[in-house]
Amino acid sequence: MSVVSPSIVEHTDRGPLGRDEMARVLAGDIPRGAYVNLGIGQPTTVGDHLPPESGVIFHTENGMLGMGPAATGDAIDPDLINAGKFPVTELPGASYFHHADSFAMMRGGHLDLCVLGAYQVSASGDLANWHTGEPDAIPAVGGAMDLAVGAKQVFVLMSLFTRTGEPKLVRECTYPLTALRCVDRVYTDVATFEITGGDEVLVRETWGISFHELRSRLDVPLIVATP
Amino acid sequence: MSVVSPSIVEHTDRGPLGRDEMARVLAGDIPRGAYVNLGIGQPTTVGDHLPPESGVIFHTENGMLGMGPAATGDAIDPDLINAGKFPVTELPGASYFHHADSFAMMRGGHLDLCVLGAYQVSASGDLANWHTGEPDAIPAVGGAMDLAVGAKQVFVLMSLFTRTGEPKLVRECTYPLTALRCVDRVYTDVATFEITGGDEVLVRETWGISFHELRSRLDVPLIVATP
Amino acid sequence: MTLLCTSADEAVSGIADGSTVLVGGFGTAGMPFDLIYALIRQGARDLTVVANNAGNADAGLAALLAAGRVRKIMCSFPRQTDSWVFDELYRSGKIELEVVPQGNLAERMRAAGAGIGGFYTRTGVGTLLAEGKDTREIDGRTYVLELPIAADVALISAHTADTLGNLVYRKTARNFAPVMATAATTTVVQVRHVVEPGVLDPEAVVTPGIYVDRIVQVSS
Amino acid sequence: MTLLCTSADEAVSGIADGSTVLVGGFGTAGMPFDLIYALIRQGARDLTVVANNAGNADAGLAALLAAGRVRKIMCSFPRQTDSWVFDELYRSGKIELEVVPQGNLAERMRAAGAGIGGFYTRTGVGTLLAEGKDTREIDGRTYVLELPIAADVALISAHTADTLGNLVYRKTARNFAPVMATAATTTVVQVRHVVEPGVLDPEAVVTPGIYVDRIVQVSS
Repeated sequence: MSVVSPSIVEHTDRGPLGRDEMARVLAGDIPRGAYVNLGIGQPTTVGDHLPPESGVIFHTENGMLGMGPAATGDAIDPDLINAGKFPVTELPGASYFHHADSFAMMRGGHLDLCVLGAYQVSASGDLANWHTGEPDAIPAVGGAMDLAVGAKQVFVLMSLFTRTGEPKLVRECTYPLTALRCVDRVYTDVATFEITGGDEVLVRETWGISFHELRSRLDVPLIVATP
Repeated sequence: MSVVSPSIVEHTDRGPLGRDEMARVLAGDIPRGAYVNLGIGQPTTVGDHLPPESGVIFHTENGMLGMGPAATGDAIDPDLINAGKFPVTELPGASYFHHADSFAMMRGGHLDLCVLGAYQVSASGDLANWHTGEPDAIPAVGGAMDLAVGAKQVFVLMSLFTRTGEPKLVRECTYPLTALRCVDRVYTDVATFEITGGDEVLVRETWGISFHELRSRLDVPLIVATP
Repeated sequence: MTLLCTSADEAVSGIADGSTVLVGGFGTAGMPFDLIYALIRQGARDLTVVANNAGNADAGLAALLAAGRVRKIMCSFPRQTDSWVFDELYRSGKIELEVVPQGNLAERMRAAGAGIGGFYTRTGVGTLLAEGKDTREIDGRTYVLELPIAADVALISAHTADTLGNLVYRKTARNFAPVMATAATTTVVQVRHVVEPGVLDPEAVVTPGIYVDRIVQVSS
Repeated sequence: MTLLCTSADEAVSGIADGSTVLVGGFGTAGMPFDLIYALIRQGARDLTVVANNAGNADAGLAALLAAGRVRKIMCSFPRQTDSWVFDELYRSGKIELEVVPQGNLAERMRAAGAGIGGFYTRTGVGTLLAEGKDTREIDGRTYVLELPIAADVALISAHTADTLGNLVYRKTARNFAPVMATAATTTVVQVRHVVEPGVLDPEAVVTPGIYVDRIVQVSS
C-alpha cells in the first residue's frame, strides 16, 4: 500500500474566482484541437479564452462546426448565430449542416467535450440544469439532454453555492434531472472537482477556501488525488 | 346493382409483347413529373421510353435524383453510375446525396413509383424477386426490399411465364419473399394486371391471348373492371 | 411536382383547421416570416405547431400564437427573454406545451421522413421527459423509444430554389428546414431567389426537389 | 484532429486482426483502392468487412478477399457478374456472408454514428432477412428492429479534403462514404486533392472534419 498524501493546489491567499477567471481555468483544461460545444449563458464565455490559434474547433448545435468569435458591427449576419442566438463569425474550414446531422454528431459521441451550466450536480455526476421544478416555471430543455449524454466529456461551469448559500454539488439532485452520471468535471468559483464514478468527489484546486473548509461546507464526500 | 360487363382490351390479332414493347407499355402509365426508381435489369429499359421531355425524374439509390440516359463515349464517367453500375448522365436540376439520405427518400415514401422485376407476384401483391431459394444460390437483395416497401406505387415488369411455362403470377409465392402486399400493377408480355387488394386480380389488357385463355392458364382468380 | 406560387397567400392556401404545422427557424434565423403572416391571414385554427422555439417578441411565430390559432406547441426551448406572447398564453392555460429535447425534435422528424417507425435514444433516460415511454437495454445501456413526428404542412425558408424545388440555404439559417421538408405531407418554402434547373451545383443541393411542394419568392 | 499521411501504408497502420472494417464504394465507384491494397500489405487478418458489394473482378475488395483476410462480409449485393472471387470463397465455405438490405446497411451505420441504439423499419417484414428479429406494431403497421453497425475502421474515398478533414465527393462516388465516416472509431480517407482550410465552400462540405482521422492523397 502506498502512502497517501494530499495532491491539491489551495489558493487561500486570495478570494474566489471571478466569472471570467472561472472560464479561463476551464479553458486551460481543453486540449488543443478538441471539438467543443459551449452551452448557452456563462459556458459561452469559455470561448473568449480559446482564440482560433488554440486549434479548438467549436460546434454550435444549430448547425455549424468552425464557429468563430462573436460578430460585431458590419460582421453581424442574422443568418449566422450561435445556440444562444447571438451573432457569430465563421472561421476557415467551417461547415454547415442541418439539425438532425448536428445532433447526430452530438449524440453519436463525436464531440470531445461540452461545457454546460447547472442548477445541481450530484456526487455521481447526475446533472440538473433544465428545470427548476417550480410549478409556474416554463420548462425549456434545448439541447442540454442531448449534449449531456452525447459528448465524450461533460464539464460543468457554475458557482458552487446559490445566492442563498445552498451548495450546488450535492449527494442527490433535488431538481429534475437532465441526465444520469454524465458529468466528468465541475469548475466553480471556489474549487474544481472531478467526478470519480465512486461515492467520493475529487478536489483538484481551491480558491479563497481551504480543502478542509470546503469539506465542511459540502454534504458530499471529498477526496484529493494520490500524488 | 349495376350491370357488369367486361372492360378490357384484348389484342388477340397479334403475338405477345416483345421486351421493348413491354417497357413502352409500362412507361405509358407513368405520370408526367413523377419521381421514379427503375430496378436493375429489364426495368431499367423503361427509361428509354421516358426522355427528359417527359418530365419524369429518375432516382438511383446510389445517391442521385435527376439521372439522365446512359452515358456513351467521352461522356462515360466512372464516378457517375446507376444502380446497375452502368455509366449514366446528369440532367439539369440533378442532386447528389449519400446512401442513408437516398434510402430515407425511398423508405420514407417520397418516390411516386418504382419498377421492379420479379420471380413471382402473388394475387395479394406479395413480391418475390431476390432469392431463388436454391441451396447453392448466392442471395443478393440490394435495394429491392427497401424499394418494395417504400415507393408509393410498385410496378412489376416480368414475363408472365417462366421458360418452362410456369406462371409467375400465383396464389402464394413459393420463392422467398421480398415484401408483403406491396405490388400495385404487373406488366407482362401477355397481359397487364392490377392488384386489387382483394382475392382477385384485375386484367386490363392482353396481347396474343384472350382473357378466357389467360384465365385457363393461371391459378389466380381474374376479373375485369366495371366500365 | 413543385408549384411556383405568385404569393405567400397562394402558397399556404388549403391548410386545414387542426393541422400539424412544422415551422422552421432557430430563433429568427430561418424563420419563414412571410408564410406565417400568410397563414394568419388564411385563418386556419386549432393548429399544432412544431418548432424549436415558441416565438420571439411579437413577430412571426409569436404573432401566430397571439392570433389564437395554436392549440399546442411542441418545441425544445419555449422560454426566452422575448417570448412574452407564449409565456402569457402558457401561464393562462391557453396553450398546451410539449417540451422535446432538441435532438429528439430533429431526429423524430427525420424518422417521419425516413420511414422509421421509432428509434431508441439515450437522450432523456432517467428524466421527466422520458416518463411513460418504453425503454430497452441494448448492449448494456438503457435507451428510450421515441416515435416519429409527421405533419400535414411544413413552412420553411431557404436561400435559393430552382424551379424543380431543389433548395440551398445560407449559414445557420439552414437549421431544421431540411428535416422538416421530409416530414410533412406538403412542404411550403419561401425563398429569396428562384433560378432555373442547372444553376445550383448538384453536389451542393441540400434539399432535393422531391421534398418540396410549393415555392414562393419573397423580398428579403 | 485529422492526420495528413504521406502514404496509404501509413494511413492504414495499426489496423488489428479481427477488426470490423467498413469499405466504401458502390461497385467500383468510390472504392478506396489504394487503401485496400495498403491493407493487404499491412497484413491484418480475420476481418469483418461491411460493404455494399463483395468485390468486382480481381481488384480492390476482391483482392482483399482473395488474399484470405476476410472472415465475414456484410453486404447487400454480393452476386455480380464479375464477383468470381467471392463466389468461389462462398461456395467453398471459406467466407461467411450476411446479406443486409441496402437501406438497412446505410441506416444501421447511420444509427451507429448518430447514437441511435436501434430503429424500427418496415424493410424486410415477413421475409427471411427479418427472421429472429424483434418486431413491433406501431400505428397499425408491423416494423422490424434493426441494430447499429459500428466499426473499428472505415476506409473510404473522397474527391477533395482540406487539412482539417472536411470532405467533398464527386457524383455517385459519394454513396456510402459519408455514413461510414460517422460509424467507425477510425476513419481513413484517400483523396484526389488536399487543400487548405477555407478553400472548400462551408455550405457544400458533405463530411465535416470531425469524422475524419487520417487522410492520404493518391494519384487518381
